[in-house]
Amino acid sequence: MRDRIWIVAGLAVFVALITAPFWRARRDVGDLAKLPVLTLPANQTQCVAPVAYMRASHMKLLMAWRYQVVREDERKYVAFNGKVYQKNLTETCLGCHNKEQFCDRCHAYAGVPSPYCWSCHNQPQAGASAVSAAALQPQAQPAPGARRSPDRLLSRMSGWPVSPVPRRAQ
Amino acid sequence: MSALYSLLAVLALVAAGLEGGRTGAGRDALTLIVPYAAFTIFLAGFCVRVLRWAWAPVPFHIPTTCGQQKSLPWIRQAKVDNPSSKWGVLARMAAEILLFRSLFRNNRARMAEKRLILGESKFLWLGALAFHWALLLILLRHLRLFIQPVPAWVNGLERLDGFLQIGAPQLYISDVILLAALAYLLYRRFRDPAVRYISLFTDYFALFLLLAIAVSGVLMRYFVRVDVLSVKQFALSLAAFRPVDLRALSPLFLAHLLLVCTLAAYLPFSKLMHMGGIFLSPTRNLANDSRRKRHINPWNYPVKKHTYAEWEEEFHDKLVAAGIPLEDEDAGKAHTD
Amino acid sequence: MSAEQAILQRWIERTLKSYPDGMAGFLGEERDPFRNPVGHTLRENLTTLLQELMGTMDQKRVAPALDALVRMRAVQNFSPAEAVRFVFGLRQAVFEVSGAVPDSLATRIDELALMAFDQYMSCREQIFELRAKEIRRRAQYAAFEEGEEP
Amino acid sequence: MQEKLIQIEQEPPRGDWRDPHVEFHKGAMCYSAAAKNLTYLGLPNPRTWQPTDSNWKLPPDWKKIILAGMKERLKKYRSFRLFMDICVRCGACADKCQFYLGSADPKNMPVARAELMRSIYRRYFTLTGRIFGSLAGGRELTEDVIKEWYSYYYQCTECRRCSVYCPYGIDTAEITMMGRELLTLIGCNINWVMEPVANCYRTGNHLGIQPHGFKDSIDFAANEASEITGLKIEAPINRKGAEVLFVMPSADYFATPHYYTLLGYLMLFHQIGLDYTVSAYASEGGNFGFFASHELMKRLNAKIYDEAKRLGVKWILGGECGHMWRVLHQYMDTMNGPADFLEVPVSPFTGTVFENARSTKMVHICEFTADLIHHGKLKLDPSRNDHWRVTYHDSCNPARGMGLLEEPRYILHQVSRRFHEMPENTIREQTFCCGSGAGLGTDENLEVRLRGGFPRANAVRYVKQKHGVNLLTCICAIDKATLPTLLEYWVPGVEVGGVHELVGNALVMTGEKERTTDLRGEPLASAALPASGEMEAVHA
Repeated sequence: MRDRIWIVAGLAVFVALITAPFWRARRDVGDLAKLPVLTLPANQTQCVAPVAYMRASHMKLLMAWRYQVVREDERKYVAFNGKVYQKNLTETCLGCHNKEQFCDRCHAYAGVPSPYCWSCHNQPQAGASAVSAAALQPQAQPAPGARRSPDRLLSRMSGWPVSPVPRRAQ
Repeated sequence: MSALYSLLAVLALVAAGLEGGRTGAGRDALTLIVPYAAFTIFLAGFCVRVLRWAWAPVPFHIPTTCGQQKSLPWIRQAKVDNPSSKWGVLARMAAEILLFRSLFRNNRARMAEKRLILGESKFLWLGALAFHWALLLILLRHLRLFIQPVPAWVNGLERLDGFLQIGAPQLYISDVILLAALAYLLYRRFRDPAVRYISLFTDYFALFLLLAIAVSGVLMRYFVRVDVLSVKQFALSLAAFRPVDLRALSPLFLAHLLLVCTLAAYLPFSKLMHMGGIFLSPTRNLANDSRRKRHINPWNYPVKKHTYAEWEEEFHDKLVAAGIPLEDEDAGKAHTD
Repeated sequence: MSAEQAILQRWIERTLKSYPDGMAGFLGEERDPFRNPVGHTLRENLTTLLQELMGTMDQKRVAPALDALVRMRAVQNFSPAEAVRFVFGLRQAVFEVSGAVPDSLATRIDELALMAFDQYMSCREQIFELRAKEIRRRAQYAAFEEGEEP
Repeated sequence: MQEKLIQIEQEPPRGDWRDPHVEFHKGAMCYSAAAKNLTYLGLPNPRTWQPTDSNWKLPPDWKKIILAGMKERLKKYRSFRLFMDICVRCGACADKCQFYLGSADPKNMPVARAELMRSIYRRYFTLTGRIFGSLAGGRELTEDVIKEWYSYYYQCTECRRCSVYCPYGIDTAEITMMGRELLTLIGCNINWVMEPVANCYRTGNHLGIQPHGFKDSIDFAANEASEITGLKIEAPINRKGAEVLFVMPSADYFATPHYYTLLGYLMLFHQIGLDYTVSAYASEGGNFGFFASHELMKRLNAKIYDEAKRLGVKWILGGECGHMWRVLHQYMDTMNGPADFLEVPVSPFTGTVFENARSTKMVHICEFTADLIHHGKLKLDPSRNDHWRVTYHDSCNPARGMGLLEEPRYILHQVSRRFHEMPENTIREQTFCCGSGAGLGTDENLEVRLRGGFPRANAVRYVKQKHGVNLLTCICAIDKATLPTLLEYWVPGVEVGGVHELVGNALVMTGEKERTTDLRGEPLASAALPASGEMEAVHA
């Protein structure tokens, strides 16, 4: 009989822990809808791949670049729209994007702090100047015509065309 | 048969999740109705189940003792396996819940030819322990999606989990362990004829469901990337009861979500309630002190007895003939023969 | 694996098959003699029997091994035929491995089967005796209960 | 053609366990309880029937009775409801049950035994079971299910070995007890349980020995102890005002080899001069009511406290008995306490306060004797036990329901010079059951007992071959009653005895004559056993 109080207390703690995100979310309700405000490059309108792909999978692109540069000495990247870039985090990416004002904000929001890119790479001093700031909003799905990948299953599961993961710049 | 049915049931859920988001109504159902309903059922069902156990009394003091009792001061007591105090019980329960002590007892590692032999039964302990710890770690890691800003300890867990620094996104060891352990538990259920004999629909269903959840999660993280920002925004908005329709949520994510919701809603009706039940098990959570302290049975009731008076009356002549003292006789005289 | 080992393996497997589905796996795999007394008894004594059948048929080794096996199977809900059938399983095992059963071995197997049957009967008789003994003891209680001297 | 003949195999039926099907084999089942016993106890549905009958003459509303009984018990026992709910069927218990190991019958796996009940629970008491039926693991309650319960709940000795290994501590004994209670509601009992219960209720002991018979037995033992020692040893009965009431299982004063243990007690009590009495009214420590229902257990157990109160003793001492101690340790105080008319037990010779029995006021004889020996109150000559090579069988209930492991071992080490443990995973809390406990120790199911006892016997054979062990000691009356038969079949040449039998042998008593025989009347071991080296047997 006396153990009921312990059981109920234990249950209450459990429920409190489980529902903690709700209480917290209600407290900060105003801020929640706000996605991180990113500083977009002033001088460019298009990244090396479509935005949707870059948001979800930029790390895969970076890993592929690293491998190709370090192992295969492949430095040229031909983007989906035919533009040619250098496979270079410091020059190409950080040439447009600012680490603190771009990378870190999303990373902090998504809980992916400090990937080990930064153990080697630095933000160049003359970083991109921030001109336009925009809240990151969900992008509309790319038009079906944009699909390039033959891999339809993957593209259906991910909801957007499987991106031009660069295997080889050619 | 039950294995097949449960596999089909899980596959149907996967299909519903993948395809359900194609229409607006379907997306609403999957992103709004299902999560709230599942969470409500989980919370209410879990509490009802636990309270129902709590309201059934423990009439008798029945710990299973797995070591030496506390008796004479010079005999060494097994304080954890046969606890006599609250602290002992706490230690026993902690060992049971955190390390699966009893399953480990199964585990008698043997040295043979200078090699440690782990038999079949040890893998059950290892598989179960690996699975549960990996699952816990993964659940805690998911908090990064529900809390803003992300607490440092959650980031710490992630770093710990990804310490191998393989690839990007970093490979979580817990993901690998979870999949391996689940695969083993499923394999064991199929392969061991004794376990297969007793396995029910619910046993396979739980395994397939967890496996489907794990696989969809792994796919999303490593292979078919989803937009984590949208997912987090969605999760936070759910938590704040201000759901937003997010078109960027991918079918795979919706499937993952549906599977998780199914698990949550199914849990209170299933054997998975062992997660709460283990705390209440009267063979484990009682101290072995039933001779030192009286345990009270709330429904103790008087029973029909064959009293001494009735007994003496029935055997009166024989008692007298045998010279056994009777109740009203002088006690001192009784011992003469 | 030598032919003899292969034969033994098959003989053990065949004998294990006489146990229910759920049991055979455990009996075959768990090697601890105390956690798995039945499996251990089967393995150990079938090994001895095969060695002797292939060797000198030393009665001092054959009899205890056969006794251990039959004694166990005599209480395991087998019909008499099922209880001693394991002996013939060897014939099949030899046939599978070497394609033919030498006449000398076949004779020995038959002999062993007859011995097993004798042994089975004596075990069953012993069980009945033990039962009778317990019943007698009970009758003594009953007599005592009536007030007689033990 | 020859090929064909040989290929006949016994493939066991691969059925679903949920189709209830039981065949009752003679030699492997227990007979039904005689109507007179049920009538005497006022239990339902007394009638003449046997399990082999196709018609069990159940009451017309048996199904309602069972379901109502289950409902009531689900409310009254957390253990029952919890154990119905949380099993994950991991199978860790399966190979821990000696009945499964010995019989290879999959329904003897503890988990399957519990599923026989759970399937009914799920079908009638859970939402999913009511909706989804067999898909949710439920099944209909039919007469065949009752027959199955009868068969399998009377093939479980409530030894709790499975509970030790279960990750949630699910105790099959609890489920078996519930199963037997439910069967009791519709009159499906076995006689080997109900006859002792009826006897005990009437006369005070399971054997139905009436007071004068009881006195004869005790006097006979006292005389024999006197003859062996040349001292005048007495055993007071129903004496008011003694300090201690001594309660033992009735087998101790009637059956062998229990009887030698009784001689040991009497000699010990005489030597130390214990102020005690035994009772003819509460002349039974064992409690077969435990094997039928909680209520019957309480009805029988009540006598001990009632008698202690009537006789005005200070505390109670209990003899060597297994399930007796489960009841005394875990149930008595709750059921029939508080024993506020008694005092906290204190050994009058060592001054030790038995703190662990502070509330129940009942001390185990092994605790008592170990304390005496530890304080040097006994003079012992262990060489008098040299003709025995001793091993110790932990009886299930003192081991897993109490944790009495070291006390008897301490005593044995002091009274014997040749003590050998059985393998580690067959003793202490992992001990194997004798296969005859919980009311199964009858002759009609001898084959079940022989199977169930095989794992125990296997370990005994090991120490016999390795160390030449020829005496298995234990502290349980059922062990002493049934292990001799078991060992005669599996390991001939090993006897069974009690711990206090060896104490009686080794005890050097003041003024005793020189002993030439042990308590069994066998010559003491000047003709010692061959040295251990010769006995060493080849064992893989």
